[in-house]
Amino acid sequence: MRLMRSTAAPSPPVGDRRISRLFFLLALPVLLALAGCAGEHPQSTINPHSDFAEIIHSLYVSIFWWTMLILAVVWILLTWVVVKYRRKSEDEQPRQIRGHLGLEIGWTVGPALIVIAIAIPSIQAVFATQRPVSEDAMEVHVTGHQFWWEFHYPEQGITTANELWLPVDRPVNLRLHSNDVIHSFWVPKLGGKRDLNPVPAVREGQERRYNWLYFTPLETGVFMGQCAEFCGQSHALMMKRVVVATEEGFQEWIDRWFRSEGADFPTEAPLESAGNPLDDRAAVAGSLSANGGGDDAPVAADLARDGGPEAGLNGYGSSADPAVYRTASATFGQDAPGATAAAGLHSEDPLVTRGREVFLGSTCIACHAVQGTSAQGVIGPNLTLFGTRYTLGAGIMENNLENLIRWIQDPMGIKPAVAMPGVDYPGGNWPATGLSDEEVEAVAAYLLSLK
Amino acid sequence: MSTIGLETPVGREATAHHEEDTGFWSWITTVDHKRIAIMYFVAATAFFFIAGLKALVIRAQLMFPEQTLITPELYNQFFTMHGTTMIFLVAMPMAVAFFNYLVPLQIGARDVAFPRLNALAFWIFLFGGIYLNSSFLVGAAPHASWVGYATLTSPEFSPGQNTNFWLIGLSILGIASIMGGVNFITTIINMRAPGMKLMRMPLFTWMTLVTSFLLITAIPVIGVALIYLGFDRLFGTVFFQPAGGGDPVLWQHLFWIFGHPEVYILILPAFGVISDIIPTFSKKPLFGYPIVVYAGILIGFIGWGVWSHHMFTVGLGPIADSFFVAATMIIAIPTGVKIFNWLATMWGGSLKFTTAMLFCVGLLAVFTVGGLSGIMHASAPVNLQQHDSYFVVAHFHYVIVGGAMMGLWAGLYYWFPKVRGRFLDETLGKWHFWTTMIGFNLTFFPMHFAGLFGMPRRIFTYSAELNVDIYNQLSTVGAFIFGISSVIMVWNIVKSWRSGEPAPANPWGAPHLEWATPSPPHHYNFPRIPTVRSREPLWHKQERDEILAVTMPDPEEEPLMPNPSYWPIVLAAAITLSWALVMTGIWWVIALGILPVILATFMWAFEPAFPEGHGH
Amino acid sequence: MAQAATASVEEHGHTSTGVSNWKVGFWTFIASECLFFGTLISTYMVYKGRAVVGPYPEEIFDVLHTTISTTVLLFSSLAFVLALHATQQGKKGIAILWLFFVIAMGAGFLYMEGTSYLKYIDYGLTLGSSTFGSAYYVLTGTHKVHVILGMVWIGALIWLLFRGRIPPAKSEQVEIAGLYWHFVDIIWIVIFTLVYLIQ
Amino acid sequence: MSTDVTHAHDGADHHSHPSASFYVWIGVILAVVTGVEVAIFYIEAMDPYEAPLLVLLSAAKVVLVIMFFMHLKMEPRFLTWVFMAGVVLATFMVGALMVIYHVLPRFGGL
Ligand code: HEA
Ligand code: HEA
Ligand code: HEC
Ligand code: CUA
Ligand SMILES: [Cu+2]
Repeated sequence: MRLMRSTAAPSPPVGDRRISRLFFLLALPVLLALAGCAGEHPQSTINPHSDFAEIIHSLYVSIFWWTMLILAVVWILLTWVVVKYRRKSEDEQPRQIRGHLGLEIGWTVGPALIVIAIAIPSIQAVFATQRPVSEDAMEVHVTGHQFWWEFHYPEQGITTANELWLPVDRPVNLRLHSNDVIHSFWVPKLGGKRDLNPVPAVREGQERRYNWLYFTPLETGVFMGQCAEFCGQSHALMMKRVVVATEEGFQEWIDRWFRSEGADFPTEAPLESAGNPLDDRAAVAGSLSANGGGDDAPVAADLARDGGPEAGLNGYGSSADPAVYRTASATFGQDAPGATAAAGLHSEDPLVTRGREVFLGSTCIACHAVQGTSAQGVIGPNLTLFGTRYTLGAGIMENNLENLIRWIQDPMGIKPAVAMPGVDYPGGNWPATGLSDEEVEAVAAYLLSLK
Repeated sequence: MSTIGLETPVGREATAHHEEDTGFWSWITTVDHKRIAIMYFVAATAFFFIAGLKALVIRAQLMFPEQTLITPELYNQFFTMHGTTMIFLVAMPMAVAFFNYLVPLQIGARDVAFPRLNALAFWIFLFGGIYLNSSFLVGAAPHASWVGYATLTSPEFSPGQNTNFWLIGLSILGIASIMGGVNFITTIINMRAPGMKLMRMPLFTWMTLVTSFLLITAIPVIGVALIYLGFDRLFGTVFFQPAGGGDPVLWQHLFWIFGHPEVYILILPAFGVISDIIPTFSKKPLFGYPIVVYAGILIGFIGWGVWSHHMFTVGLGPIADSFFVAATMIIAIPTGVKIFNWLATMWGGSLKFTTAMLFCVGLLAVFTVGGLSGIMHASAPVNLQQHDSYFVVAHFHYVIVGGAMMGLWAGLYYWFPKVRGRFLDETLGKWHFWTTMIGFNLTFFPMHFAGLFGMPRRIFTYSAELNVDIYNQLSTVGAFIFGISSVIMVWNIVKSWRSGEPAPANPWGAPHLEWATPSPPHHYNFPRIPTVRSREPLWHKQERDEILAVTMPDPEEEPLMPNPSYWPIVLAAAITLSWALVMTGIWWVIALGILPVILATFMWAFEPAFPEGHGH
Repeated sequence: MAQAATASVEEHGHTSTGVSNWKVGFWTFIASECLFFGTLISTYMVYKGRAVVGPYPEEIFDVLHTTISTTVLLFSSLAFVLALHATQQGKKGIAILWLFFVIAMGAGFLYMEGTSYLKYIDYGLTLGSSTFGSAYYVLTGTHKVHVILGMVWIGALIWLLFRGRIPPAKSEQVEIAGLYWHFVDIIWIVIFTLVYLIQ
Repeated sequence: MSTDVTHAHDGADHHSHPSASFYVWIGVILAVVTGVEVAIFYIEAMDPYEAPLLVLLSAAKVVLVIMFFMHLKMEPRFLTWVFMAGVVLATFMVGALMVIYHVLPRFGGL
């Protein structure tokens, strides 16, 4: 085991044996913990991949060394005192010193200087990380729900859930709020967290106050994050992914969002109200799709390249196979294996057609929306492009047929207190869905076909 | 210059001539600060085991990723009640136990200023604690964390009685704390022996004074916040209801305006304890006494202006953030001053490593770690990564367990001989210390790493992907070792209480007044009140002789002490009951509930405090 | 209560400061109350101008009406010091008379404030109507509870005075109740300015 | 808090209390100040200075009541310190919250 190797005992310092034991004990956990540093930590706070995270990290490192210095001083003094001034005989009479002004001033001023050395860069970083937003920043509205994330892109006019897509190297400004309890947006590798507060109602004409989080992702990849404010029973199961794609890959994803269903099926419901940028976007998307998907190769490549560290993200207990990413990203590249199969499933599979009927004919659509269909519910996650999601249930498990079937049958069994009905129990003010096994499978197949 | 007073081996047996009543009812009705202290200690230790047991369940659940030992709902109840119990029913009352026992003895008084109020505060605390924990019996334990953030506590998101138990329980405990604060401030200001100037008081008494000021100023704030929450839940106000224009963040402000001074309420008594112990076992007076006093006052005072460092992620804006960054970091300076003064006290001393002293040294070693991680949190940008992660859990257990609790345990070994007239077993004590050090560090050190690698707190499980299993396993193992250390402690107390080695009046050669009484002291503490002329009265031969001459002999006539009384416990029961009735949310039931309180108050007021024929 | 504490002061004979325990304790308690009301007031101030729906303060407050009730409370404080003065000089009857005035003025204050409450409720301001309603009623309501407790306390004093249990030497019992009453008055002075006058 | 408390040894009642007419005068002053306050409230010309003036005047009233009706002026100084501990912290808290919530002039972004 890793553990064992690194516990080679440091040679005991000369002096009292008990003291060396103390020293050893204090050192032990450090060694143990360092031993564990090996291996990948997808949610590591000390592995920055955005400007925001980098500012924090360099600040953290400098503070870390200051505190280590102080700790060293205190521990060395303590060890020294404890070793040197042990009572040797009961008759000892040490000199009775009551104080020393110079020393007092010294250990007031010394730490004060260190405090200044820490505080100034901290305050600079406070302003640096909350600086005014640049012109070209992309705005995304993040809404926290018990227990999932909603991402709305006002410029693009699209809404998705649990997996946030961002273009690399472009500043993004997240507008954060919640409609129920407080959550906190946290993707450690992309920077610090900020709370999603329920915004108090205001009088007509006054402005509501939102929280913002502003950063620029600097590398492509899939980054893991998790809700960081206790929000109820399934707080632990409120995870998310941020997919940082190349500019092209991101654009392709947007386009895909609009053509996902409408391209293959006649739209039953009109595409939202007029004046919405949606319509234009759909047109653009349409034209892009005509060009074929060759452009998105970079996404696939990037994801594959960056898959290394993030491998094993995909759901509980899934294999740490980077291929997962390739498969997923394959949906963006026509030449990738599986693409044809997916396409086939998408358009022809009778199970999918059946699932679509069931889905649109059941209560699902009261809560869920799928772009281009009559499903326009807003209570639950938007399921457009659901087939492209890596994970299911706000990041808690791999998005595959088996898991999805389980989810639709018994969401609360997987995630307590979730606001979604199962096949045989009600949830979120809606009755049990009452779907048969066959129907559930069809719905699942349909949802996975949304790519 | 000073000779240490080991030559006064006067045990209690040597002087006692008055058999005190020790029956069950004498404890129920007692107004003696020393007995109240013992009851506080016993109750707090019991609650420590209850809360510790919850911690063990938490640790077991987190030992491996994706475990399902307990349901998420139960997990939430467990960590909420673990935190709430540890803070309000363990750390605070255990400190109050020390206040109670020591303050009158250290300042040369026969009792606290308001003995019956003291008893009342104890019973309210006890009933409040029982009430709070009784929520488990009805399956509705509080589940919204010890900070109870709105809107998670709103009726909409926390229907049922869970949160009512929490808010009513805490407000009951708040009453007791304010009573305690008023009592100790009055006692310390007003009941000092002749010559006991403020700047001659033992550091422990000083820190009690500062802590008491924090109690009376901080508790009202959470009191009001709890009233708001209760009104929101029961009477439809919109203080924290965003739909009605209320701002949930206001709850956080009010909670932390209380909450941060609260953490200094936890630590300052421990600082006081070790400031008394270190000089004794170094055979040197406290280095820089006035500076240490001022530093304590300063910590308490600045501690009032830093609350938003718990709210850096809330989005208060850069100016507010910067202010609170600076204010928070400044606290490092007076705290550091204390640490260096303790080190300087030991420097050049003659250190004797009794268990009490070991705990002091242990505290210095580990509290600093916790303080320094606090400094990391205090940097707002860094806090954005660390907030609500296990890094914070590591921080506050280091300062609370490694600071507050270790300090109190040091005090336990130090003053036990005074309380019982017998030593705690030193061998078991050393076992206790070393298992604590190992268990404690093994439990909480790895949490730093779990936090740095992105493990949020308050989660009932975590994904295997996070790759933090190893730290959690170490923590869990450590927690159980720590549990064993607690068992050793209690075993030691029980054993030594019955058959410990007899202790003289001043077994450690300590300098303060409490050691000028027999062990255990008379129920009236001092036959005659001694006069004090210095900071270390028992370390100066002449002064010691003068003091012992009046404190040790049997008095011709026993000083008059206040009557025992039933009314404190009755009134406490009435107050708890009336408060609990608020749960019904029916206004006339609540109004009726006040009747017994009024009744008991009047009975209390008209019962003579002193034996008939005296007083008035 | 008053009695018990005084007795214990007498027993201990003297204190380190020359001030009785009961008085030190009570001032400490008042310091604590400052924070209690400080929190209530800050909430009101924080929510100032943020009510989502009406009625808003400027629409319903009748400053003249409140000025009168404020003055009544102010003069009750004056009556109280006069009662204390009489007690200290052993003029039991006069003391009782003044204390009756205090209670009467307290009741007058409560009556006037009660009528405004009714009026506000008529306007549609309730505990739950807006943050203004919540903060206003809980702030002023808590103050009123203090007034009522003070009246009960003063009632007990009247009874004790009447029974001759408060000779001049024990006038501190009246003084302490006075501290409480004046403090409640002070709080109202602050509320009057911050809530009613600065809108 | 560092005031060193003196050890006076006799009871509390050795300081002399003012006369009844003195109290009445204080009462009258309080009433007059209240009148001025209300006047300021109604006179529109005063609007720009209203808030600071009113705060000042009511603070003056508070001080009068504390010093004379509550006899704090006649008590040993340490009682003032005890009381001030509460007042200062409460004032700080109210002020800080008002700044954070922009009720007081805007010092910075929320
Ligand atoms: C005993 C209790 C105690 C004590 C003493 C402290 C002490 C400190 N705490 Fe801690 N804290 C808690 C209990 C305590 N804390 C608790 C319970 C929480 C979590 C609440 C919750 O969310 O549930 C918390 C959370 C907490 C946070 C919020 C974290 C978050 O949730 O995001 C912060 C942020 O600033 C913080 C900071 C500090 C600081 C700066 C100190 C300072 O006082 C420390 C000062 C000490 C030192 C610095 C070491 C000694 C000094 C020297 C050797 C001198 C030289 C040093 C320098 C120059 C730096 N604490
Ligand atoms: C005084 C304060 C105090 C103390 C002493 C402790 C002590 C301990 N705490 Fe802490 N804890 C808090 C205050 C404290 N805690 C607070 C305020 C929170 C935040 C709550 C919140 O988020 O709302 C918290 C949260 C908290 C968490 C995070 C929970 C979460 O966020 O999900 C954890 C996790 O490990 C934990 C563990 C422990 C452990 C293992 C101990 C150990 O030290 C306990 C040791 C004691 C025992 C083990 C019991 C004694 C022995 C027995 C019962 C006998 C049987 C056992 C054996 C023979 C082995 N605590
Ligand atoms: C009461 C509203 C409601 C109804 C009805 C409902 N759902 Fe949901 N659904 C939700 C909510 C809320 C979530 C988010 C749960 C979470 O992760 O916390 C969700 C999540 C999902 C997810 C996972 C989404 C993701 O991004 O991880 C799928 C898939 C899903 N629902 C499918 C369905 C299907 C199929 C039906 C009908 C048979 C259905 N839902 C009916 C509310 C509903
Ligand atoms: Cu959402 Cu925690
Ligand atoms: Cu804090």
